Amino acid sequence: MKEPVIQFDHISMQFPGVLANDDVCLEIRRGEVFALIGENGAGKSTLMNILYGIQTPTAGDVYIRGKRVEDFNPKNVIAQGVGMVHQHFMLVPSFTVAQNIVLSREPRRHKLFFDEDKAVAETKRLVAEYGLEVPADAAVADIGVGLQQRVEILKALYRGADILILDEPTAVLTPQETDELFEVIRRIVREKQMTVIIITHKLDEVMAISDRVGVMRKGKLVGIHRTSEVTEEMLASMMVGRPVLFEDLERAKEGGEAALCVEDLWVTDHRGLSAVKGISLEVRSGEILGIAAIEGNGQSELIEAITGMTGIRSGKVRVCGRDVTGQTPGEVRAAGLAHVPEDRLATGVSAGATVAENLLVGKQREPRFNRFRLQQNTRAIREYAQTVYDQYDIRGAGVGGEAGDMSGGNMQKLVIAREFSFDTPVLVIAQPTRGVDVGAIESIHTRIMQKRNSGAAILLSSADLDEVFRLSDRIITLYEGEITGSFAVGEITKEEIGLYMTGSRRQTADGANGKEDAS
Amino acid sequence: MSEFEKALSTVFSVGTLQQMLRSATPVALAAIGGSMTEHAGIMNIGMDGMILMGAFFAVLGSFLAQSAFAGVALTLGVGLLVGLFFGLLVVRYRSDEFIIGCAINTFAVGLTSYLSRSFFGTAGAKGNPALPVLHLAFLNKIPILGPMLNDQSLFVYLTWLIVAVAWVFVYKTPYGFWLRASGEKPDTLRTAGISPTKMKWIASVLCGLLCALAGAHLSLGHLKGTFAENMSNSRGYIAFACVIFAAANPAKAYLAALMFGFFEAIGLRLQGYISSDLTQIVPYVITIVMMVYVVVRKQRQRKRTAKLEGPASA
Amino acid sequence: MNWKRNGRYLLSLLISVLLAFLVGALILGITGHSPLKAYAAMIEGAFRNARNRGDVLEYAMVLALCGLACDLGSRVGIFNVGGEGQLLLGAIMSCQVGVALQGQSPWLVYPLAALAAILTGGIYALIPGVLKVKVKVNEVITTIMLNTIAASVCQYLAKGPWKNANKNMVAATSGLDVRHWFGGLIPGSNLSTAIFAAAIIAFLIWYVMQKTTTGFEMKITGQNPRFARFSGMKVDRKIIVCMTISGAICGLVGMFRVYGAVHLFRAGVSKDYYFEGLMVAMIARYQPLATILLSLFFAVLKIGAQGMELVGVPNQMYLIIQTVIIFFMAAQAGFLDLLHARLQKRRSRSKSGKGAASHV
Amino acid sequence: KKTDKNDKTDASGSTDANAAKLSLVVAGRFGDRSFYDSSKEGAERLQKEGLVQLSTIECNGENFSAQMQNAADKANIVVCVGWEFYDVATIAPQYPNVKFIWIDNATDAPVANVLNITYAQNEGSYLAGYIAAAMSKNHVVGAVGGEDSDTINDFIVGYKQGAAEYDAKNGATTTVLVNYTNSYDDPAIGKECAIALNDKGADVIFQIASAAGDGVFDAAAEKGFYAIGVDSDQKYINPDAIICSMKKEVGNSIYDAVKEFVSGNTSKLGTTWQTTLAEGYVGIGYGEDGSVQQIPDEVKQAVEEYAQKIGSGEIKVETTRR
Ligand SMILES: Nc1ncnc2c1ncn2[C@@H]1O[C@H](COP(=O)(O)OP(=O)(O)OP(=O)(O)O)[C@@H](O)[C@H]1O
Ligand SMILES: Nc1ncnc2c1ncn2[C@@H]1O[C@H](COP(=O)(O)OP(=O)(O)OP(=O)(O)O)[C@@H](O)[C@H]1O
Ligand SMILES: [Mg+2]
Ligand SMILES: [Mg+2]
Repeated sequence: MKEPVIQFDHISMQFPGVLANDDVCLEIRRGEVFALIGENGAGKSTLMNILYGIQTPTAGDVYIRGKRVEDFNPKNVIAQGVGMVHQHFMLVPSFTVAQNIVLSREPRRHKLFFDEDKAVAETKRLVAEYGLEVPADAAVADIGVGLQQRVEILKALYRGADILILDEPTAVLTPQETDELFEVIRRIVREKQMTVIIITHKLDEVMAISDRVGVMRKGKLVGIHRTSEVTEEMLASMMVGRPVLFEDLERAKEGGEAALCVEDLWVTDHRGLSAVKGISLEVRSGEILGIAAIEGNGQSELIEAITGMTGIRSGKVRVCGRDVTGQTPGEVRAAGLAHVPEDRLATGVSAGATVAENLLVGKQREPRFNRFRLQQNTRAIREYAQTVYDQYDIRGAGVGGEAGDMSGGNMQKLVIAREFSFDTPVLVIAQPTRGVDVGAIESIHTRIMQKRNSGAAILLSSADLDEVFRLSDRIITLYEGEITGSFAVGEITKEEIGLYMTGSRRQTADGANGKEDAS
Repeated sequence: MSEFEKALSTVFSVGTLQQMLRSATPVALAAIGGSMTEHAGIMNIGMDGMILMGAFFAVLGSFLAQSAFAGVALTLGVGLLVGLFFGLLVVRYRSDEFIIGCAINTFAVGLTSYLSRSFFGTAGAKGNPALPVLHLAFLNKIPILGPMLNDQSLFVYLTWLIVAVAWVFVYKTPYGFWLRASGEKPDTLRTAGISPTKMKWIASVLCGLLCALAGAHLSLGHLKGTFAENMSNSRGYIAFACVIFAAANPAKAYLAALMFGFFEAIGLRLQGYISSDLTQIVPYVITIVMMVYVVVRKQRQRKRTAKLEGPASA
Repeated sequence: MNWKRNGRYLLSLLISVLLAFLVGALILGITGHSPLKAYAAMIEGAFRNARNRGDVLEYAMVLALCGLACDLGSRVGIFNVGGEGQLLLGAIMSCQVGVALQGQSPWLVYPLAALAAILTGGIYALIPGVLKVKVKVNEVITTIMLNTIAASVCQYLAKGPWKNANKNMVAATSGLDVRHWFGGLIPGSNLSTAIFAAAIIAFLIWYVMQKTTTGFEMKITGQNPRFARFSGMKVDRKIIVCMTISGAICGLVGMFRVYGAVHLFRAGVSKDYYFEGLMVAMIARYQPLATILLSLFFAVLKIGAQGMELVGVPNQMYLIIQTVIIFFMAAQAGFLDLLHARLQKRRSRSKSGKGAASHV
Repeated sequence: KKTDKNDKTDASGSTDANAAKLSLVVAGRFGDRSFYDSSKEGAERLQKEGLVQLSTIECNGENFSAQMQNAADKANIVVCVGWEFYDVATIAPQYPNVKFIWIDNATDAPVANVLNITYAQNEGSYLAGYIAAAMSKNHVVGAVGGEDSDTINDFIVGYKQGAAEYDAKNGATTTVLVNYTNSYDDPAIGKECAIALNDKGADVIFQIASAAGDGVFDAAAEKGFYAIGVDSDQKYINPDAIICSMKKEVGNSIYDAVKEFVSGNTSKLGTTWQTTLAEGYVGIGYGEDGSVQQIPDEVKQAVEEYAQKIGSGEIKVETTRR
């Protein structure tokens, strides 16, 4: 057995009201790929943040190569060769790739000035050495998420890391990109003798990449196993603490008539570039149309344009036969559409308002919540909110608590509860289960399917391909703002669809499959 | 010469340009300070008060030690304290920067009038040792530019240096990168092992120092050791507008300040033709117009890009 | 939960006030005044006679309305810093209506003057409102600039075209017909029947903001405009409407000052009163009720400061104490959080620290 | 002191010299080194001589009536300095035992216990204008006013007339230029105004801008032109640049008026005292004895003659007021 490079010795981390890490003891060995899994909020990121020196544990010690960490501070830890790619990228959007990579260890001229040329040269050297291609001069704001992640990894390598922590690195990648990433991981472990700790929610990835796997539940490390000795099912039940059965969802009758129509839609992004280029689609009632696309290929803009959140350059949108092109979200909603937004915190809730108020929004003008059509009927509101709260099994400080204090998964449930409660014929759902744990995913999926079965037309966009495959009746792929393919579920595999998502294959206009794109 | 030509020639003269430089200097100094806080993600509305305090303590130091440089030293010391105080409240205690800014403005009026009564007996002071004016004989040989640049207070020249240093600092040194990162994405900096809070502190202190200099320029550089209550006369707000206008770029902020100085000078020279109450509003109107213009231009650019790659060309 | 939060707020307010007075005492002491005597004079200055008490009420009215106007804007996420200009313009326009209708029935003059005040104040607030919503220009800067512009224009009018014919009035417009003055409630004081109108306005603002569905929508809009738009509210319109109403209220304050206290327009109709109201609103965390109560407190301070002047303390002391209270108020939340976090950390560290030690 | 109280309630109103309480209320604030400071100086002289107990109130541009009443509540004599105190006409009758002095303005109708004191600033400015024109080499003179208002313009019309008189007498053509600072607080802008005038050729500049006017002196010293001070004799501020001052002896007039009151002579109450050149409350000051003098004696002599002509009514100086 190789020597341990990292030791967690009875680590506990107490946040106000939350024990995020509870007496964790763990050793990571040199040259291994260690996977850390667990439900949302299990404490994985916290444990890694402690290792990286961002947080000081309330109890316990960390040893790096046998040396106790005295002062928890990223600077010290970086100096000892630890690098971390965070769940939420830590890049400055307005800086270039090279500037981001060298941040905090800038090459200098005359000791004082930033040496731009050297920064670019260093970047190119790293690119050559690790085979992670990035444009050194581009602003980070202008490159895609996949590239951003490479920048993050290069940043850690630039700082001389030989222990690399990757916190949910694959959440935003296509299968192909994931494969490439894993290839890189294997290579650095093999050739550079690096140690990698990877956090992920995807159990197949754990199986694919890791040597050992640790499972966390509610702050505790409940098990460490050799990956070769476990199965995905075992890991899933270890995580949740009970068996998780993803039963096949029941699918009622076929779709009805088109409830949501989009014709030749063009949308401009904030820089004035076209994000959506002439997309046409139809969603029939009782049908789920899934969008499979890598982040940044126009799916967000498409959804925002349909729901009225951004303007439209040209084209048409019809909801239940009503032309809502270029109308406000309120008008689009009035036509019969509800919307679960991709970014719940920015768009889906008011963090400062109470849970009850968040559930009320959209219905606040209904007579039952008003007295004399003027004053709020607080009792009726509370009673209504409580009913929905219980019905959707939301958990938190109750309907009187502030929405911002809720956990991510429960916040998502709140958004879904509100939007589903409008009972609209059309639903547009983006990232329904991002950052939500296995148990909650199950219940959200069931509810979406219920909606479909009761006749709603659903447009679904998700970064999680499994989810798209599991829920959709039909799938379209988007690449650079254009539809590259349209399939019925079962017509195509996950591996194949990746080719359409990366634009390396596209269907011809009449929908014939599988042609290599000539142009 | 027709009346109109006469008006034109008085309005656009070397004097106009000289005044532009002089009037721009305190505004520019404060605006550079404001650029620092702006980059660090702090909206600093309290510069007017900082300038006022700067002006007062400069005169006080000059009065007590009978030396203008002692005045500058004292006011820099106080500027440091004010910056630290601002940092304490805004950075450490995370108070609303707008509240603190407003309160600093009011506090400065109260404090400086109160103290000036205690030290000088009345609400003002004058005739204290002031900073020297630089006269370079050779400069006058260059037409227009020469006389415009010559015979200015030391701080006018110092400001150029500060603008250059600030610009290099922000855009060409690692520290500038850290400063900007601390405002744009503090977590990035934190995970890189550098404390964004520290950068914010530094920005606050720099702003305090530069506003103090702006005040010192008013009272010791531009004027001859004179302090009057409220003498900052909203220059801090103008500086704030310059910061926003320049997107916190120190060089552009200086240009914005020059523009303000230019319109102030023109306003003064137009007084013979238009009521002085109305000429006074010229710089303020221009500021609003320019701010609208900047935004509208950006939007138009966006539309133009969109048109270029519209459906037809795709 | 609300009680706990309010209790904490009140406590910290109280502590801040006490600390501020302590700081004030320190400064007074250093500069050779007796703090006790000064503060006694302050109390006396505010309450000595009916006239002083009336002035306190009148000033509280001004602060409260200005503060509420600010609350109204911030509730939907727009910061009206331009109230001073709106107030001045409202004052001069309503005054001019009164002057033009000299001799007419007050029942004709009042509505028209109020209309003029509301319109000018409102329109003057509409400009930055529209610029913010439609062009995305920072409203803080535009309103600050617009303040200066309004003040200059008013000065121009008061000294020029609308100047009082009486040569004694150097920079003032013509005066109002005495029959048009709001009834004075206390002889010699500024307090007038305007306070009843102000009370009604204040009640309405409180009611709309705290109790109605409109108020609820305003709150959501202010907290997260994107979310508000997402959920179907007309965000832009709400922001513009609230800003306009905020300006209209400021305009009305101007009218109240003219018809209730000054009876003509001159610069002293307001002297950054809106900024004081704004600071009150900020300390009150934009809560209408707290804004009203704090207005009373600051009015006592301000009118009391006039009393301090009589014992030789420059009334700048008022500005100092006022801002020191604000500093303490603004800092205490962060300070307490920091303290709390540190204490908790220390507690849990010492608790679990033993466990870890025994293991090693 | 018990006696104070007794005296105050004494219906006869006879004033005990030791007990007279004087309250000086100014519309702006002290520190301008001219108008308000001059009034304070006069009041302090009274206090020093034991004639009154002095308290001062600065209104800072607001609450004039309230402050006037606050003063009247506690004092026997209230001196209000500034046009803003026009409410004295309605307030004074409510304090029949208090004597009011209103400085720089006059009630429309006489009020029994108010003495108005006005100053013939236009007449003094006439002399200043004459001097300016006489001292100008470029035949361009300037004035920097605090704001474009009647009070300030009253100085300016006199100033212009005086310059014109010099022209008429000496066959010169002098241009008079005016700039307004629009702020009484900002010396920097005062300085800019003066420099702007100087750029147009003005080499003698009259400041009428309170604290902002300080900047005019700075400009004069720096650019090498002459300045004329206002209200008090400001020569001491910069004897080389300030050639003279148009004195408006607010302090002296207050001193004299109050002294009369205290000595029991209240005959002036209920009238307007228009102080003039002839009485010496308005005039030209050349600084303390022994200070540098730039103005030649013959000019001074001419000024003396004009002062007499104005005093005798032979020359009528224009005014923007009454
Ligand atoms: N700074 C913080 N302050 C308070 N509580 C925190 C903080 N950071 C994390 N927590 C809490 O600690 C717990 C563990 O969080 P952590 O981020 O480690 O979970 P995780 O396992 O990484 O979850 P996910 O899969 O969602 O990333 C959660 O309950 C979280 O709310
Ligand atoms: N920054 C924070 N400060 C204080 N409390 C927090 C913070 N972040 C999260 N919490 C609290 O920690 C709890 C867990 O939060 P977290 O988002 O990690 O939940 P979770 O376990 O991931 O839940 P879910 O699976 O539903 O996403 C919540 O109740 C929340 O109130
Ligand atoms: Mg979570
Ligand atoms: Mg995590």
